[in-house]
Amino acid sequence: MLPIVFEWHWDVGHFVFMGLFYLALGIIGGGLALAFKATMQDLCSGKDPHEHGHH
Amino acid sequence: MNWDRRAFVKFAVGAVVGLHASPLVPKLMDDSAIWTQNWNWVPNPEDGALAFANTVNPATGTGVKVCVIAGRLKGERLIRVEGNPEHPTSKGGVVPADASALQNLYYDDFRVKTPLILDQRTGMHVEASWEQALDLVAGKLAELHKAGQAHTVAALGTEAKTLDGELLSRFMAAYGSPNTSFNVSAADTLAMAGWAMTGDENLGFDLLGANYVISFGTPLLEGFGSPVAVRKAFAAWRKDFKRTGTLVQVEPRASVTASQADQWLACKPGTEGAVALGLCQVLIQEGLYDRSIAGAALGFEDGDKGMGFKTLLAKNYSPGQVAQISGVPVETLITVAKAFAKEPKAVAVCGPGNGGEPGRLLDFMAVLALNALKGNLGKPGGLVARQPLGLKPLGEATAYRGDKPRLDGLGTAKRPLGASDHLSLAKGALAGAPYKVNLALVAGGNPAYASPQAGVVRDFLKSVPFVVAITPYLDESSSMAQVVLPCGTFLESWGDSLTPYGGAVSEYGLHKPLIKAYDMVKSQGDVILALAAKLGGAVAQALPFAGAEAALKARTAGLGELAKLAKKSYVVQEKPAYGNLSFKTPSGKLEFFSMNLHNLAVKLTGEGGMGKVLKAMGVTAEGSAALMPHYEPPAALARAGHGRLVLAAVSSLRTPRGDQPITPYMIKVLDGDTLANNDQLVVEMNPQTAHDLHLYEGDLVKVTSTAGSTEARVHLFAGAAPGMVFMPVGLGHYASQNAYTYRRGGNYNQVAEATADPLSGLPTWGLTPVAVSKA
Amino acid sequence: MDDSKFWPQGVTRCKPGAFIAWMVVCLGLLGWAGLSAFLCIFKGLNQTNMNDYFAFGVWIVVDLAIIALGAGAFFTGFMTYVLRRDELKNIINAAVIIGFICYSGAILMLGIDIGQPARGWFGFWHANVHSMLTEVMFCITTYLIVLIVEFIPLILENRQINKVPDLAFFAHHLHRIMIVFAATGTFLSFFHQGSLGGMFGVLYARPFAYRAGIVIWPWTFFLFILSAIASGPSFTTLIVMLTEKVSGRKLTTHKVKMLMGKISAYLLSFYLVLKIADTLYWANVTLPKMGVTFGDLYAGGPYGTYLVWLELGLFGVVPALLLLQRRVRESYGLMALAMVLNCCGAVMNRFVFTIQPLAIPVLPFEKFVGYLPSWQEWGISAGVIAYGLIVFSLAYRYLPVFPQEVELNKG
Amino acid sequence: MSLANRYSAGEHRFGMVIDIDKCTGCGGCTVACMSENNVGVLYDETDKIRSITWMRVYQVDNGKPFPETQVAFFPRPCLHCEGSHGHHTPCVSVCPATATDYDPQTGIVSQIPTRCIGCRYCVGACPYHARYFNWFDTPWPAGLERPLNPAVAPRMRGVVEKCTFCYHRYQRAKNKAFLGGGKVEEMDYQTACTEACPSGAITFGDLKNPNHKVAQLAQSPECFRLLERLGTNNKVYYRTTREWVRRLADNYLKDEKPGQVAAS
Amino acid sequence: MTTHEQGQAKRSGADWLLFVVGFVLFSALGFWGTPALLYAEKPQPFQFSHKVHMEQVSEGCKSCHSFREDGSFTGIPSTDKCKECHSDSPQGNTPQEKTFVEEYLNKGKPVDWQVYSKQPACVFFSHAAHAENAGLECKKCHGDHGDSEKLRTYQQNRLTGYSRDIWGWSILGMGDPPKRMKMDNCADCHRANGVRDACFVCHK
Repeated sequence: MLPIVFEWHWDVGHFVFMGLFYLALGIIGGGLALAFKATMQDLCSGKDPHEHGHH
Repeated sequence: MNWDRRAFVKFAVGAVVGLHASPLVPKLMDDSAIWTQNWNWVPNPEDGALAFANTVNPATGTGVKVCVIAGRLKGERLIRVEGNPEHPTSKGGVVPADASALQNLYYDDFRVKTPLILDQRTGMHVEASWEQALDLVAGKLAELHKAGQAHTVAALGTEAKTLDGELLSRFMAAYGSPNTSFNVSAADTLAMAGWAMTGDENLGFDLLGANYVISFGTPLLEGFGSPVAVRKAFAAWRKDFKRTGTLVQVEPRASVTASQADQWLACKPGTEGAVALGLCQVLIQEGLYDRSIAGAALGFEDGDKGMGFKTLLAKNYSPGQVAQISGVPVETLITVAKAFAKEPKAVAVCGPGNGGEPGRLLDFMAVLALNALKGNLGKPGGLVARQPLGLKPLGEATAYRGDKPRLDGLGTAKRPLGASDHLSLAKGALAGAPYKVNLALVAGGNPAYASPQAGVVRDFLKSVPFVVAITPYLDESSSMAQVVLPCGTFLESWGDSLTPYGGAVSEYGLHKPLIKAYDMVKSQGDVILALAAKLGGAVAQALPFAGAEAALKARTAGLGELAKLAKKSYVVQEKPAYGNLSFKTPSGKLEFFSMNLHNLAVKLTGEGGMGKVLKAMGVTAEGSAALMPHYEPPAALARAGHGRLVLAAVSSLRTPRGDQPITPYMIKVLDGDTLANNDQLVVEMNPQTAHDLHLYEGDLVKVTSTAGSTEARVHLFAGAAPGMVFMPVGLGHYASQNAYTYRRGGNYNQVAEATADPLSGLPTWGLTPVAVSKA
Repeated sequence: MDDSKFWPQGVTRCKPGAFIAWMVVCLGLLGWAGLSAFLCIFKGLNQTNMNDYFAFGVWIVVDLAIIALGAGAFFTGFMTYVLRRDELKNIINAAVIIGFICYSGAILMLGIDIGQPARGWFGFWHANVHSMLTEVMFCITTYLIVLIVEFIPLILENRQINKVPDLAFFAHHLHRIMIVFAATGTFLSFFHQGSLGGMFGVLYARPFAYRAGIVIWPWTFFLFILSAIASGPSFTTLIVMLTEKVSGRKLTTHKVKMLMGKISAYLLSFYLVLKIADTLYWANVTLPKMGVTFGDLYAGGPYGTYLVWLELGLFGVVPALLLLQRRVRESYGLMALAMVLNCCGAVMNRFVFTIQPLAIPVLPFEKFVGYLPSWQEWGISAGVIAYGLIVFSLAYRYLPVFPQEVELNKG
Repeated sequence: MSLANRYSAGEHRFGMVIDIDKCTGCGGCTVACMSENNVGVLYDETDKIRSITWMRVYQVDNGKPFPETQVAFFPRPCLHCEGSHGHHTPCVSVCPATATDYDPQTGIVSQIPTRCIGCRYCVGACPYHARYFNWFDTPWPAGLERPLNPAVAPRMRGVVEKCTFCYHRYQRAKNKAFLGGGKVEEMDYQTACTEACPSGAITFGDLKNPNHKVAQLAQSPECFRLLERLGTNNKVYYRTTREWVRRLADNYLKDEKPGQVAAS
Repeated sequence: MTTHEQGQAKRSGADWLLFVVGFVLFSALGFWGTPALLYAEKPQPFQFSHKVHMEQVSEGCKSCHSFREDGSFTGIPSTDKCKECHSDSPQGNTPQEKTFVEEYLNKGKPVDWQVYSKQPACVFFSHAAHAENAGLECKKCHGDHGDSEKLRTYQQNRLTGYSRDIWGWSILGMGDPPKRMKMDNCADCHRANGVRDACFVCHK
């Protein structure tokens, strides 16, 4: 899974497979971080959590 | 900042995230995975220095190398049995009984590790010291001897001519009992046939030298002689993808031998002898027989004893008649006979039956006659006589000197010929005529399970007040013993083995203790000798050896130094002793009409009563034919029919022969057509026969004979002769402490009925009329 | 005991007593599964009736089936967030929950199905990227994370939880970027649905399963995706319908359901055309090269040709034709029937690909052996269903799953 | 295609030739293999579909009525497929955890039970049933653990195992060669089954080494492989002169004849 | 916006500090506790100085840790091997030697050493391939164990039974032999030296 693991090879298979995997993880992680950051900003700015109305 | 619920939740979340940021989780994940790789209930064998030791497996005759590993902490242990490529006849390679021998050696629950004495109150065996156990047995023997009841002691050994057998025979004779019996084998029959016709009791078949072999009803590839050695000959006929040898198999089932043979003559059960005679007749009528020896043999032409063999054949065994008897087509008989005659190195082979039975003497004589007519006596690739190896006797000959008759009737008019066997002994003892047995000494084997009609022997042992078993295993026989004395397997004790059945060269195998698996276990010879020493007197005098090793040393004095011999583990003659046979017959030549048999009958009854004696011996033929090779329909067949089928055995190297316990690995390699799900025995039937009985694949049936019965699942096999039912041997242990083999299938020996073979008087149990009904 | 303050705003739910009784029933099933799981983990997989001939059993069938049926989540998400079909927002929450249940259930089940659960992570750490199963493992795990992320805002919208400002903000912001997750989920799902098909299509030494394909993907790769997205929306709609029937409340407009039905109809039709073409190619080109005929593989017994007619006919062409018709979709009952048939088709397809390739011997001298699952195997399977029922029941009771519910049940 | 060209580049391609016409089905190879490789015995071994026998001997018959019936035996170790492009065996390509691989140097398909997670995908992928799952913990009742071979690690339940062509023997032979400075010769590395077979039906060696007997025998037109048409490209050759036996080694359409169809 | 709500919102931001405190505290606990709880210390039967022995022998490590003729490696020498030099009375005057001679040598009992570098059953390690064929020094993997004056504490993983040397002394699992002897370490060296890396090279 990681380049430090025995099974890792620097070949196309790993590049594509793991590349896409880490891309997906990155997107999920990034999205979560973004939402987290925005939450913190909103909290500090003292907005009303319910003013966005219903989704 | 208040320490309220929300604050705590944040702290807790921080703690959880923090813990996960430490190595704890990945470390525990890794370690739990490693834990599953090293479960402490999965053994981890210790490494060490490897070494190999030679020995010979007496059960199979295979020369083997045993791999010994010496671990630093746990010491030496045996880890593998391999074939010994240097052994002159087996030349490397093993059969399942060899390769799994360590399972019998090392299975604690199955082994007798200390002397055991039966506690009468609890009915359980209790561990005892050697001193206690030997004192008890010797005391009992001394008591009986003192009371003049020495002859009421019976001993049941395994093989008469081995060291253990000789020691046992000497012990019994010196002690004063005529009742020593051993396992019967085809070697006894072959010796009788040789004695009757050529005067040689040590005939062998030069399979390795032959390139055309006809095997008459014997499982050449499934348990004949030394199975590994036989395979070496077979492999030579198929060397490097070329067929340089031809094998013809005569038997009623598409066995492995029949299938691997170049030609299979599917005959009716028990008619193999007739086929041999039919081939003899073709050789003669086509003029293809040897004239110098066979043509000049006693009883070939008509003479003063009556009709000669030639006339007998012409009269009774023309191809047409034989085809009628055996079901083998006339043309087949003729082509096979011609091919047999044409090949320079051709041999006809007879041997044990599929159930391990000793074969029928008249069939053996027919096969000998065929070889004689072929003219291969003493020739390469023919029938040869082995030269003795020169083993020294253990002392002056000792024979029973008392006046009590043997319980098995051996040597009387009822059974003039023949070797001893457990069944006859048991029958005699059970009949109580002329006396009962007070003490039985079971030495080395497991007759309660393995002897023919094992139920009778079991009943006999049950009836004996005091049974002593010398055995490595907690099996059917030792479970019935008052005293069990532990002896070692061939891997942990001194002992020897002789030429396997049918061998063309004389062999001697020697086994020595390779490991001390259990502290108190001794060689079987040691036990007998220790008993002899305890008894003292004549017995001790007859057996003046410190132990089995010393006895072996005396026995092999002519073969060289024991230590060297033991290291090599075998003595095998380089090549068969070619040249004509000895012809130590009364006439000094080959005899189709056996003068030896004639003289014996005359001695017992006088010329006039001969017919009566022969009748009593089960020979129905009249006149000179009675003492010549001829065909007698097996008695069992007469009682078959009328809804009864004929039971025969299936032999296989995946099941053991004789006394040898089946090993866990052997049980494992049995296919579903031998042992079905839930450990049920499987019997084979021809689909048509099954159909006639309204039986289908997998049906549970009961196979019943007059001797006993067993349950089995039906397996339809087109290769089984119609009207027959085929049952595997070597299964169905019912009283063993071996969790792998206990109650696996049923025991063929409990169902098969033993009848006296015409002329030889030996029990034979190859064919049994049985009723097969849905269970 | 009153839990009404946890209910979503403006709706009513059944009495706590009835709900508890229902939960007890589900927990009973879960208990059966728990016992089975305990036995399988501590005594080993000898507790199942699987064997060396049936290396995969009912568990894998259930796994594959629920993952296929759970495909409603990703495809509805894709339609809602990426293609902006706003009317589907009324059913997307249910789809996400069902997806979550199916995927988490499947992963739990796989954890028991493997012989060494403690080493399960080797599949990730020491991954063999050439194995379709590796792709499946990576994708379903990652997609489960996506589903959790999609499920979280819904949980945070619970009336009580939503009062916490941190969580309310968080839920809101997650919602805002849901398109990112939905797109990621679509990508991941696409691949693992395909890889599940690929798992069998690549078995080139198993004529029954093997399919030709392009580059590294056998045709089953694409067929599995299609059959999953064809049946997923149907399954989601069916669950909504079932919830409506059980609760006696209207949860979405029929229009939404009809749209789901239409999606299923077109996808199923497309799938069937390709599937039939694939089957014909396989039977007439692929198999003869291996020395096998179609007839050999459906030689009778439990695996006769009737399976083909069932899968492609009754559970394929019939629901496709039904769903394609507006009149059928307009009828609540008929649409439900067609959707049931459609889902059966997907389950059947997964069964046929999992069990039958193993059941048909390849060596001419091999014997045919039978397989029936043990009670432990049924236990785990039932447990996954019970788990789903519990999660969905709880979600329905306490979370605002159906935006239209308040509106539709006024008065 | 010539023998050596069937396989990818790499120093050795160890393989076997098994002469079915010599095999008498005695089971010596199976038992020797089990004893060499620490394959245990379950208390119920009649359940053959859960029984582990790396070297399994299949009995087949010609299906003809009495008295034309014949039986024959197919001893079946792991056939060590190579598949296409050098390593695409049915099993190696599917293992998610890299618990099995194709050794490019020897052509041996490994199986590492301690790495195996027990998903059994490889068991399903192998058409020869050469792969076995440990459904049970093997019992080693008191004493029976003593003959275990330290050169082979005993397995735990829940993992897959299979024949390794006695790779540990190759390792041992190499050790000896390292110390003695020699090479591993043909007879230095022989599998336990090959040595055990009393009729010499099995020949083992390097198919790429023209001096090895196995390479010479495998060229024979009487040799064929099991399910060759599937393209498993394995390294165990069988040999028979009997048409009906050969026909059982692969699937054929009605009008096809063995030896006349190419691998797909 | 009410003051109440405002206060709540502000406070929320502030008490994330508690999160940080929890994080730091517990990750520290994890770093300390993982090895402390997981590893048990096991005593060696008695002390042993490699250094003293190395001074007495002529062929270095091989004097006692030798190869057998078949190329296999003896590993820990047997008591018989010790007997080649030791007689039945101690040669030196250390209590350890006395223990050894009396308890082990004279009784013919093998010494149950805890072996630092003991690999699990699934590992095939060929000393011949490394020390003979590749000509590696013992030190390469065993470090200066051969020069040590006493045996260091042996730590055993409670869960796996492995020596601590396998996972390595760094709890993060980092480092090279002799500080760490996991598969990656073998593989790193193999790859660096172009040695093939099929499973069966090192597994059995």
